[in-house]
Amino acid sequence: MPKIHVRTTVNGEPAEFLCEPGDTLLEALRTALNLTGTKEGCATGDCGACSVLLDGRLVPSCLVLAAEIDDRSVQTIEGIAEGERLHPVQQKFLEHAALQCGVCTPGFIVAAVALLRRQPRPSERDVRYWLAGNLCRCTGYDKIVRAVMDAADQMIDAHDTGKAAV
Amino acid sequence: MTDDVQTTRYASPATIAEAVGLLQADPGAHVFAGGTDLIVQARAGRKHPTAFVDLKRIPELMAVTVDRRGARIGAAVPGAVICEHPDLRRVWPGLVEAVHLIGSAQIQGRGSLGGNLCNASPAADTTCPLLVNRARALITGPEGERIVDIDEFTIGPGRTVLGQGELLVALLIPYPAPRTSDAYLRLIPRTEMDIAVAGAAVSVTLDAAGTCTAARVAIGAVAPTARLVLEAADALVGTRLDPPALARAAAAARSAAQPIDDARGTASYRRQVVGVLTARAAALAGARARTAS
Amino acid sequence: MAVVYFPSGMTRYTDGVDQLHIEAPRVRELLQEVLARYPDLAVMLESMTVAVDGQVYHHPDYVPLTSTSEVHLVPRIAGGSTALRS
Amino acid sequence: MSARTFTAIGTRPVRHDGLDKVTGRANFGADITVPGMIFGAVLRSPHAHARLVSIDTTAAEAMAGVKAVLTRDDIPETFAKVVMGEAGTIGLHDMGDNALARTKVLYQGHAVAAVAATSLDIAQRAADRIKVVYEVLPAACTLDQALAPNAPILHEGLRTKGKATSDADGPTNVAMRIEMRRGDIDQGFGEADIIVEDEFRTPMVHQGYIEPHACVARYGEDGQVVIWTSTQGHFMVRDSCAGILGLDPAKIKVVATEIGGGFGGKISVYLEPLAAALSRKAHRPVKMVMTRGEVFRASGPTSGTTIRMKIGAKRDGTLVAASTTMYYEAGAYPGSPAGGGAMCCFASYRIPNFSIEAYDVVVNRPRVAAYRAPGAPAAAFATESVVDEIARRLGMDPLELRLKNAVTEGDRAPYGPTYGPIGLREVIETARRHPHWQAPLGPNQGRGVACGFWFNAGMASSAIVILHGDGSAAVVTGNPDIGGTRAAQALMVSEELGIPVDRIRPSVADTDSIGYADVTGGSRVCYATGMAVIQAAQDVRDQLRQRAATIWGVDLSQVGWENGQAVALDGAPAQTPLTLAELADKMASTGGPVVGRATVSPPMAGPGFAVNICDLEVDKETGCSRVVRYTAIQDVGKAIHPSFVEGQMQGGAAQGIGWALNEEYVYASDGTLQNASFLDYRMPVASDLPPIETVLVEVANPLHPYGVRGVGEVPIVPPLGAVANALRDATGVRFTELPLSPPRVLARLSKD
Repeated sequence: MPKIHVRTTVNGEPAEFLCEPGDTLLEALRTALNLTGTKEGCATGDCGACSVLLDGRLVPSCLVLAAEIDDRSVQTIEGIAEGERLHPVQQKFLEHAALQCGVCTPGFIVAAVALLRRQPRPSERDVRYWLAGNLCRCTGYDKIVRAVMDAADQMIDAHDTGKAAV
Repeated sequence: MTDDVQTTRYASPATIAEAVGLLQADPGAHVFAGGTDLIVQARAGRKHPTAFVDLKRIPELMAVTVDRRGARIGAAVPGAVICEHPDLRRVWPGLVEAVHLIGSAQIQGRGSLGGNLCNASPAADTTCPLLVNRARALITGPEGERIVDIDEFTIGPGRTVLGQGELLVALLIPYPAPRTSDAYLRLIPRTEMDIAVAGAAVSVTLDAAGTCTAARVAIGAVAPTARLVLEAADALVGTRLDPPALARAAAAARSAAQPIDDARGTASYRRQVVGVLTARAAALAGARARTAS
Repeated sequence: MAVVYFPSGMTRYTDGVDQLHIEAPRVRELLQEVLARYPDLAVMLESMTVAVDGQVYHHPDYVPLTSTSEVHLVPRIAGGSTALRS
Repeated sequence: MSARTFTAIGTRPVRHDGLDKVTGRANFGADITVPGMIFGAVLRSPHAHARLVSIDTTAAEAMAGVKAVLTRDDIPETFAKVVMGEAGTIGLHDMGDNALARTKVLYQGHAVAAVAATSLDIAQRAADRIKVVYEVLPAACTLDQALAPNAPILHEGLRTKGKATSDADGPTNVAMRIEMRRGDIDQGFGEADIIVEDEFRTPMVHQGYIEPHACVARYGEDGQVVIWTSTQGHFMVRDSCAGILGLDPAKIKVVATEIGGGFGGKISVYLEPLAAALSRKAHRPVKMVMTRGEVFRASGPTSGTTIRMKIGAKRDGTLVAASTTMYYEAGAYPGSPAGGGAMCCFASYRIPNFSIEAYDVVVNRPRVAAYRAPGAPAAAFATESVVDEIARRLGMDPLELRLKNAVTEGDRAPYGPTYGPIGLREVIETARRHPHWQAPLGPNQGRGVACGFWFNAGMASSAIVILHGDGSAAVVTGNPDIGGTRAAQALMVSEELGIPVDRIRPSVADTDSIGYADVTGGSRVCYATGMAVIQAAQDVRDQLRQRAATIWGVDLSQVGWENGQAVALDGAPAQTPLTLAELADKMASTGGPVVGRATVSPPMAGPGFAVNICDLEVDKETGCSRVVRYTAIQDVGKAIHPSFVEGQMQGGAAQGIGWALNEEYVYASDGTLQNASFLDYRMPVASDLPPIETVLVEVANPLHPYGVRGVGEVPIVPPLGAVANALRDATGVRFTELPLSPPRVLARLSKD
């Protein structure tokens, strides 16, 4: 069976690869495109470690077929920072020690960025329910929630004072 | 995952006709929208699709329209889109609640209302609200279109009325009468991410004085398919949804349930809890109906 | 003379004795003396380690003993696996 | 321990490995790729207990793309031994048999064969084509089944170590019996005004690390083996693989990748020996990654337990006698943490008369591995429930009763030695003063407290501190870092040498590049490895003092060191102090590069104690309970990096809450696991938990230069009891079986 030729955009740059019909986007990212920042924790959509943004919408890349992303755009953890400048969510995760082993961190950061784009002022409850699809076993979630709330505040301040909001 | 005799193909038809043609030509082909059930089952070897037919490029399956007559929700529309739709949220809060409960934010970015319905799990969260809102399924296939009431759509666990070559195009939900609203509640041990151990949806219509003039009650995860419970609805009609009426509706729901024991819960637990959920959903639907325009 | 305490599970192999004063420069010699007197203890000792004056040692062989040392025989923590003293 | 003031210790710098983790650049086990790499898959037993009659691999070997097939014939039986964390020296026979079954499969998921092929898909399909003939045997999947008369026997040759004289000899599933006694329990219970006794059951649960086991092994033509793996101890992996495969350890190098959580579950080897053996046969590097289902079925769980607990107390709350019989599931091979449970169950309280019997029982379930304070959570659940019931029946404040009986310095621990300085009393007193303890409760809410204890290990570690000419430094150890220990090590070097933390680069080296290190586990890395790091930094300091002596032409004894500078001590000719930067700059001319090194093998660290307060809200119509407030108070000795100490306390509390409320292995009667996925193995999600408040009490541990105690394992010990006691407070019903799942709670509530 000939492989499928996929032409897509990953983190703002054109990318193309060959894949089998049954390959998932997660497998394509990690092998064909060698972007190993997106992690596999379960391959059944239950842990969130493989979260990416597909045309801006938060999805589990283990439950997306690689063939589906032809001429669509994907944003992964590797595309969240802008050059040297970390996204406020990344910066706050570091400042709040909101990660220990770090294997769930990429999924959490992508999910948190998606949340703040659609809801700039989330309550703690909003954050906890939005992130319920991202499992973490090391932190007990406390510092992760604080980091996301702090990032939201910083982005609002930056927005209000006209600084370049992200 | 794929058997090396049949090699899998991927297709993403742009029209319904093209999709129906593909399905007719290849009985082993499986349609999908979000794939949150199909991809998991295929990787686990529980399904062996010869082709993945992606429906998301077909406009009719991705459209949501709401007008005086009601709502038409494309079968492939992701749950997240449904949950963000202002009219759907206002008119059918119970249905949106159910969609919003399915899995995580990530899953809702993919999983569709049509997919949830066609997967036909006994614990499907969307079947109950669709039942109480008198939804109907618009199906198309080799012999053209047909419309089926939701309570005839699911036949048993994992089985629907769809014949070979047929696919679900949209859900058609009639616009509710004034002072009508719905609610869906389910029991899960955690606050998120679980499959329903039991579920109940209720739709009620009130008169100006707040008396219930019409009601529909559906229970889920307590029988091979979600099912309407007429006795529970009757217990609500003519009352002000006061505690005794809710208790009678709960009792009717319990006796209509045929739950099983499994890894997620015991039969006796499901039977007891489906009554509690019915009473609470009825109260919530009533509260919403009082404020519904 | 250091004193070694035998936990109750071991006194069946020590004719009921639950403590013993032994002259020994280090834990290694103390245990050799204990095994000389009560050979049946060998199997039990496999999954035990030694505490000297309140300190539980993982590798006790060459821990020095003083005349007032208190030695306790202590089960290893992570399970009683069939460890053979290397 | 004078109350020393610190400059760097106690601050909260960003962890050095953080940037790679928040940008996705950090490499975990599954992220490693090597040129020419192929992929391995494992065929696992569908049966819980069966004899392996025959294995026919011809169909698999015939498939295009298959490069090697591995069965028991490829791995020699071994009786080698290896040092394995706190378990001390353990035999590898069982670990080897667990990695690939030899004569019998002992649990559903037990590895039977492995295949390496040019794609994972081909390897998986080839594995399915291996024909195995099983002679299915009756299985003993639960403690009750394994202990029943004429139960199916897992290991014919097994005899009970430490067997009571009255027990029968002969084939058994009881691998070991541990007994600990003190005083006279009959006399003790005779004096008691109140006796509470109950039987407690906890389920088999999994550590739940989000990263599945993963490794790459390359067996070179010259017999040199390199293994990249996600592990808590790559030196242990090196020795275990050498022992299991009959290789010379000198031929093996193991590189520790970033590790995506372990909690004890990555302190043994599962895939590494198979990948190395497959690589030898295929002459290609082989990558192997477990699926989530394999992680649940074939790795890690900790014991399910049955514990009978009986405690007697005087009317004034003084505990006078206690007796307990504890059964721990070992899984397929001997080695449950029954010993840990026995030593911990009464460790928090002065009880003059006690009797402890603990049994290590093999069952047809996955081989048990360490899970954070192995054995202690289940034991503390029983003790803290009974102690709480005594306080309730005496009408006493539960913290008051615990404080009255709390052990302190000079008391003899149940496992023998006397306690040095410990902080249990300070922790309980802090809990009493905490606003949470006085806060009002809402409707259907209850409050519970529980204490927790753990030993904290010492064991062997090595460290190197490299000083660069520009005055910056690197610190290198052999302990994989899960919870932020690299940042802590940088803080220690900064404290000793005055170098800013962000100019110190901490790293974890492979088995060729640093001295031996025992596993990361037993809450030991900050304590023992930290001790080596401090000594290595002091070695640098002393070398720099020598360099200053050389520059000043004086004797070393005349050169001191104060806040980052070499100073001339009085008696020596006056000199302007030489800063570290100046000395580093002159390194080449005063003797060459400066590298500090130190190795340690300290005894057990000072024990850690904690008290947790849990508020639980119960929906009495559905049996669902939610933790609405949680406070963890723990004696940490000295917090090096407080954020990561808090992280250990919050993470341990979350695991304990999950263990108490929803986590369990659900088995069908045929011994097959029903919930081997993150969907149905219900770990707490973000919306299940409130913020977890933490209070760090610092009672210095004299065994460590900064007073550090281990902090990683104590946090998981109190939550089971705290949640259960809160449920008792909210419902008036004492629940003695975990998890406190909605069906179990509602069934009991609707019965009364």
